[in-house]
Amino acid sequence: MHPFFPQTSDDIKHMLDVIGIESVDDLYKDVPDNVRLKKDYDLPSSQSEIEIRRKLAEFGKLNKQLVCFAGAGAYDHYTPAVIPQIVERSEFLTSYTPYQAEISQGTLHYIFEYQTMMARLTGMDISNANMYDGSTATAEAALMAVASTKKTNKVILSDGIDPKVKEVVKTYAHFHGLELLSLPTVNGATDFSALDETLAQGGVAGLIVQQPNRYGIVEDYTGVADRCHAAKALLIINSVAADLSMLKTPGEWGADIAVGEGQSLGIPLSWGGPYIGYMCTTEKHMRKMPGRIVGQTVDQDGKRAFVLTLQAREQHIRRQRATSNICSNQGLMALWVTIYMSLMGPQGLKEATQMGCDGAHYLHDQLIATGHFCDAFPGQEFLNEFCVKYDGDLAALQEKWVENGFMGGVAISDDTVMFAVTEQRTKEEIDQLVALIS
Amino acid sequence: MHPFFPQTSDDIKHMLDVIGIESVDDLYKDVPDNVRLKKDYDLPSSQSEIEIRRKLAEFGKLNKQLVCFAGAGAYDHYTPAVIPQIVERSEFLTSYTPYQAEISQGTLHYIFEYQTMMARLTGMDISNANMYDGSTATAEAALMAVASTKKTNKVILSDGIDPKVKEVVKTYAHFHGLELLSLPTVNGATDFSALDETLAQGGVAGLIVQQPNRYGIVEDYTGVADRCHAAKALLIINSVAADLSMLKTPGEWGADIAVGEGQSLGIPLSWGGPYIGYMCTTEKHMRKMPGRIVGQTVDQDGKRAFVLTLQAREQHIRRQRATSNICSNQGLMALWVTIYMSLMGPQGLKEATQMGCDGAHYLHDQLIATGHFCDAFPGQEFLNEFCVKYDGDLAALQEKWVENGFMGGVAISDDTVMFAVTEQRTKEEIDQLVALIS
Amino acid sequence: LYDRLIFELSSPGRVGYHLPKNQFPHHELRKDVSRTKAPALPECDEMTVVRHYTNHSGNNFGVDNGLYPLGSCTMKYNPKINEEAANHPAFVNLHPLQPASTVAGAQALADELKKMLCEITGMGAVTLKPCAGAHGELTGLMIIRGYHESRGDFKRTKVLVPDSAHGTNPASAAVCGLDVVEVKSKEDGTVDVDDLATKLDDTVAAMMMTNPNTLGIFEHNITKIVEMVHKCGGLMYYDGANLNPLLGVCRPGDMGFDVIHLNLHKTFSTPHGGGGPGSGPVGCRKELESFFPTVNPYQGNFLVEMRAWAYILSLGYEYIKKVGPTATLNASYIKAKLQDVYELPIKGLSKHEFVFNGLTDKSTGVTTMDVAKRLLDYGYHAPTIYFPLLFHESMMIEPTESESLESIDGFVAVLRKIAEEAKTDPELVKTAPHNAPISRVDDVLAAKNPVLTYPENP
Amino acid sequence: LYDRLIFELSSPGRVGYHLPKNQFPHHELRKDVSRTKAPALPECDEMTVVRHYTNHSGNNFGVDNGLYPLGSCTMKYNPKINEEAANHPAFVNLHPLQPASTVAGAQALADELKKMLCEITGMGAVTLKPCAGAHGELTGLMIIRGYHESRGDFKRTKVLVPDSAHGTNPASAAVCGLDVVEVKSKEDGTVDVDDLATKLDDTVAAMMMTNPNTLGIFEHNITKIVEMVHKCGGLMYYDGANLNPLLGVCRPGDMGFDVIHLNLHKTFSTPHGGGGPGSGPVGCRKELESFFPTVNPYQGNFLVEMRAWAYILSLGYEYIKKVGPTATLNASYIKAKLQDVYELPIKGLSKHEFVFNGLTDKSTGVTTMDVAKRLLDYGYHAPTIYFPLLFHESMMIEPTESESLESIDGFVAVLRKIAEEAKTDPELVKTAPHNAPISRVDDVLAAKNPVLTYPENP
Repeated sequence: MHPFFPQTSDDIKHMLDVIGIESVDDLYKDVPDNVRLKKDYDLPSSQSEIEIRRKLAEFGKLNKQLVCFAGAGAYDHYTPAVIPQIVERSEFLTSYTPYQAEISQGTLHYIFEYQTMMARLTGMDISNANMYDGSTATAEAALMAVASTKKTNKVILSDGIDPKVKEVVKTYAHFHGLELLSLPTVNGATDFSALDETLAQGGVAGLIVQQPNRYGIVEDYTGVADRCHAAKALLIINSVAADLSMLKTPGEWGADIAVGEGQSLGIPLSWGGPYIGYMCTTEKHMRKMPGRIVGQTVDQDGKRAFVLTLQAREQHIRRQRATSNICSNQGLMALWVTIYMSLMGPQGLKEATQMGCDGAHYLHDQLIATGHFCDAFPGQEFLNEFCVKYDGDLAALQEKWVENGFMGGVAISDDTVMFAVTEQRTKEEIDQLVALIS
Repeated sequence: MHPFFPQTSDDIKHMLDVIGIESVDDLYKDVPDNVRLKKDYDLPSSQSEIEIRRKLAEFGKLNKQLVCFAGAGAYDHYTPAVIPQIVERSEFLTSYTPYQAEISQGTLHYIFEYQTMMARLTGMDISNANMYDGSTATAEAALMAVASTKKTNKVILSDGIDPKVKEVVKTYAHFHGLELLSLPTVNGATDFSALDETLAQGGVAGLIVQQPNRYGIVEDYTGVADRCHAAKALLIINSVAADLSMLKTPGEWGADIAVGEGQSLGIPLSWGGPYIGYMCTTEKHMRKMPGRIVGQTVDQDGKRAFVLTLQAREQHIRRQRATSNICSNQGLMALWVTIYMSLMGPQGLKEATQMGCDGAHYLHDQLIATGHFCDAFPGQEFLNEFCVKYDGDLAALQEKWVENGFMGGVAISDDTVMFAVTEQRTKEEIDQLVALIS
Repeated sequence: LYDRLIFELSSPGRVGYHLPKNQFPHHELRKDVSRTKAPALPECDEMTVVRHYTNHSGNNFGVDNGLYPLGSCTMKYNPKINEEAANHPAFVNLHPLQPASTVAGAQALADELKKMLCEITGMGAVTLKPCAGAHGELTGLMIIRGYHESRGDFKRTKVLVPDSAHGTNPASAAVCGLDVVEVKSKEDGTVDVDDLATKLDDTVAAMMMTNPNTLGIFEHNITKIVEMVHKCGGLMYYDGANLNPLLGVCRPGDMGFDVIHLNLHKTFSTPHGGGGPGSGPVGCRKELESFFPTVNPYQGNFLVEMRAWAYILSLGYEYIKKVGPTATLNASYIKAKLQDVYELPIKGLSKHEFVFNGLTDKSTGVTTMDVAKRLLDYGYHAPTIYFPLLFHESMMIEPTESESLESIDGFVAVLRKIAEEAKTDPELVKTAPHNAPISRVDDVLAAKNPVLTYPENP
Repeated sequence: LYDRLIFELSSPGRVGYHLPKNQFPHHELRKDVSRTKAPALPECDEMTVVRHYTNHSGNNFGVDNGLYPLGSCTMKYNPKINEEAANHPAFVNLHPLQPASTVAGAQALADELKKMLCEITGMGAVTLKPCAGAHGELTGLMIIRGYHESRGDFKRTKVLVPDSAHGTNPASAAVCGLDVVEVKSKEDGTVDVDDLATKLDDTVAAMMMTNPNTLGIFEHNITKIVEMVHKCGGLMYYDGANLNPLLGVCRPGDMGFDVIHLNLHKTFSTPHGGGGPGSGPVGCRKELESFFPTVNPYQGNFLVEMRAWAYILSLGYEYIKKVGPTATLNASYIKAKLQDVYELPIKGLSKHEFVFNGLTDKSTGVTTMDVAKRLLDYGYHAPTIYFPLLFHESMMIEPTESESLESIDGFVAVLRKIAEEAKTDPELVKTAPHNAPISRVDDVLAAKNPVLTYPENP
């Protein structure tokens, strides 16, 4: 017997009797012999919890825990102790997508809160329930822009977009039949001088920019929305969620769609996942938005209640005419970031971001002070992430840092490295990192 | 502001207005100046979660994780993954003693289950809701024996009892005015030949023995209960709870009170606590039992319900005439072991104990085979713990083991060491331990 | 106090966070790129937040609360050792761009999982990148299109999908830029091979199937179908949503499928989390591996993958093979126990799930929706309802292998009781639920007058 | 299915465990020392166990669910960082007998906690061994007796205890072999110094007090009382149950107390766990340290101590001093808001808790018990009731500093509503609760016909 299988031989006997068959195998009589599995799976034998723990410990020892100065889309922010202890409550953890609203108000309630918080954080009107991650959210935004605008199949991508995100957008675009255009960067920041010309080609559904961009640079989008709108194209801004506690919002820049990665809202690094993508937009584009959306309504007694809504957009109703194929998303991670924002509030969110910003500028200055580093993009404003050039063997230096327990940034070329600093990093750690430079 | 204090200055102002005072300090006007604290506490400054985690990590690094071959009352048994995840549910974790039965059925329900399981495990009629640990449970049993028998103030302790337990019993006995007598051991096991003579002194409330005893020896209590009862004394048997899955039970031996440490039922070692003491007895002695007891009853609708009962024994009713002063006990640890027993069942509990028993005998034989160890108590039966004598420098060997990541038993004298083996130990670990002997 | 939104518990100046002192000189961000007004997020003390979400969890129902017979969703037990694995401190703090030498353990675990999934599906390669089933479907179709394109064959833009298919199948095809052509089902619920034949030509990129299909019926013509599609140059796509009943019985690879996605949050016991995070690994024949597209920058939902890894190890080869037969036994038992009072539109063998077309006695006016809502009153989740679209009153029931006989008997008894209530007190059923946290919600109002956020100044 | 006992869910042959294969030769235990029959423990699959306890947790109410104004119990917020600390993997697997060099971190943490507790109480030494408050009381009294005995003074067997004292005080004294002598309270609720004077002689071992006392009133004569007791050679014992309101205001040591116990599960925010594990450290003047008795073989409830350590660090010196005043403010506010409808037997200042003597309007026949049970219907825990024994209808209310103004206002509103209901619909209140998992229990039946275990053959 195994703890996951309650059926005893007596139980099975009884069930077979009721069904009126001799053996469980009779239930598979319709499976042709030629497709049947006639061997044992070539898999490990059944392991007890003691053995699984032992194996996890073994694998775990092969990982090295590093003090993290890397970002590039994933940040080592702090997770309040409250979050995992609530998120792991099995009423949240083991429930399905909230189709049965009457016994899913727990989930629906927090998604509605999440939508509200994300709309407020991005300065947009509305939010969906979440997307897989920042990269697919950006790809879906490109598709949404095309679906929302008439006779278009082109989308402009700034070269300031993280290449990892761009790669995913390219994948979606290719198979969906989208043409991607680009805008170059100058001194690391998007150069909009060719924007009007590019838009003038016609058939452009939207422009996608990233803020802060792939080099950590905070870009200036003054006038960009108007120029897009004049050409009937949408402006899509991809941002690191937590950074919006300080940055001018997509809403303030006049964006039509705000997307990005939500991992920075307290989600552990987790070797890349699960994270959460967000997507917010204006009322105008509400019905073109992909993904789940929760809306407020009432129950039969007139009591406020929440429910999945605008389902006419979705796959289980519209099938191939749906706005997207997304159904299960990163549900529980929405709870994660909702609790994070509830705890941090406007003040905490800003304080944490400012601390990372201040730490990054300190690190930057210390690196420059060594005489071995110089700015990769002089004069550009940055928040908590920046690029510098090294005058020595960068790979060797990074290797040395690893040996000493540090992840010293992400190399973006042979001589250029991007550092990120969060509120988790101390002055002492920064000084140690810098002291290892020779 | 601090996350544990919701009161804003506006809130405080409002509350002061309602109370009709000027400042919070006015609420302490009745505290004489000469007893008031006039300085800041000499304590660390307020630490954030990030800093507390850092400190825990620092302290944590000063601990060494050892493969555990030690027992002597605390055993490295396996904890099923289910247990902490249920026990940490805050409805269980953050509730008080179940005085308000109507909103405490969760707690009352599992204590009733616990009582039933412990009664069945020990072979006794009834159990209380739990005690602090095995040592205080034993001390309370001594007090209970005196209270249950007429004109007595003596209790006999076998020398087979763990000295750590004996020390606590002595403490209680001393202040409660009990006289402790003793029974010697021969070849490590209690020698009952002087029992009748000792009982014949008169005024003896009970005899306490330990099974397996302080050396791991499984003792034979044939006839002991009858001899005690003939002298109107009670027989009290202290056992390691998990071992009762294989051992003849206190009930079968004819004991009046069964007590012991319940840590072996899946509770982590935790550097000594929290653990759980158990106490079971016969119907006859029900009303002399210390501690909380849960009983079955009905609610107003006739529905089965559970409630704290027989409270006439307890301190909040009887004050100085209570059977004990115990009130808060190890509540949540009762849930811990209840889930443990629910998962393990009779089969799993026995399988785990047998595995430790088999592992211990294997280790024993390997040690003897080195030629450097010999039996401390030749010919004695043991379960998962045993004593051997070493022909070299035991302290040096144990130190070597520690350096290599092993806790190689507990030294009980300069040359004698006691090893325990649980289902968590592998053959490979035992072989490594033995290979380090030179 | 406990049915409010977190915004309604907010009070200016309260904080729920605690950060270390800022040790660095202040950097003032340039005004023209700074937000002008702080986001109106809640301001709450820590306990208020804890109570709020703790109490709201009580308005939810999970597998840990009771039987969850959602057809095609495979709501099996989510083992607690999986959670322990996913919370292991040696894995949760790894940055996705850490040097390979520092994440060798995580990589080894992922590789082990891939290998195990290959063996279970009979595929030659697996990618763990997709974050959900639909994401996996899309990835799988991209592989197929990539393959065709690599051969210079750009005319294959058609995807064949049975009319009983999950809604994500056509939707994923559309996102992938493919045209969906529906294939009819026969009366026995299986694919109409004759209809299929009429739709096969050199524009077919692939056919998507799940087998057993959403009616729980094994497509006994599978070998023939595969042959037909392959013959016309199309590839076969297996929707892994219904893989559970095949564990121990047959492998999609052995049936001739070329590409498959799995739902780790169905077949492999990872929790659904109220709608994710799931994980939708995609497997394919070895020769298609080079067409894996980039649909995620990293390894996918790694912590979900850790859970599935723990699950497969827990079962091992000895018990994985019991999953399918036991799930099918449980479902078949329920069907046998209820087919007198609920209408069984398609007789014969079915697997892990089956479909009733509502109550047999239609005279009471009690609908499948009513039955579903009434089930909630008795502490059971509802089945999947109004899907598949083949019947008007579909109730798709999938108990999984995790449920005990007593649990199933309880569910059967309640469904019989509801059938009885439908006759004796239909209003009671039509106005259900009565014991749930709220009564029946007004879906129409929500869609007609969308309120999607809480107003800043309510 | 969900209101059963686990024994009623058991079925022979089911298992909820999974152990590694036994790698060792079999040792057959001698028959004559082996049990003859396996214990009749439940046989359940894992999910059945998980569901059982998950669903039963829903029948409980904790601080995380709502306001818990149990007087003298200090049900404050239990911070989640405490739980994280207590689950830290570097601490949970240490054997209590590991060599000191291998547990230096655990020892350092325990030492740090002791030092902090000394500072907070004004004591010279602390032991962490006692597992609960009553255990601490007993330990403290043992120190006192040990001290007297060390001086050869064996006649001191009397303990003075105010009539308002917690029941554990006399009970602990009795276990310690001491005789309890009650000291009367004056009308203002404080110790009657004149009565005390008549009971002081050279047989007094100690006087036990909590200050503020159980009425929440600060014993303003404390300096005099201490002097009187000390003068006759007795020691002063401080019951730490009511320490919370003094944090930041005064220290027991500074008031002249010689021995004190603390309840980490009250003042220091560790969770009560439905009745433990708590922790009852005992502090004393440095010169009494040598009398610490052995009441626990190890360090006490170490994981509970870790939680208290995390709590004290979270607050630091800056916030610990706000605990007392804020708790007192909250309590005083409730008192002010309700004293028109609930009878306040003792006016004047009170601290963290205060006592009502039931409803002011006694004509309705609604008792304190009824009010308490009706509170449960509204999502609040009841206060401590029928204690202290000084009044017939005692309701002892302690909100703690953790509750927000809104939370407290909600509680006040409900207590006012109940007072109103007592007039308009007394039956409603007398038969409460109506919305709890069960209706009012029959205590008498339980005691009259004790059923303490589930029968093996029901």
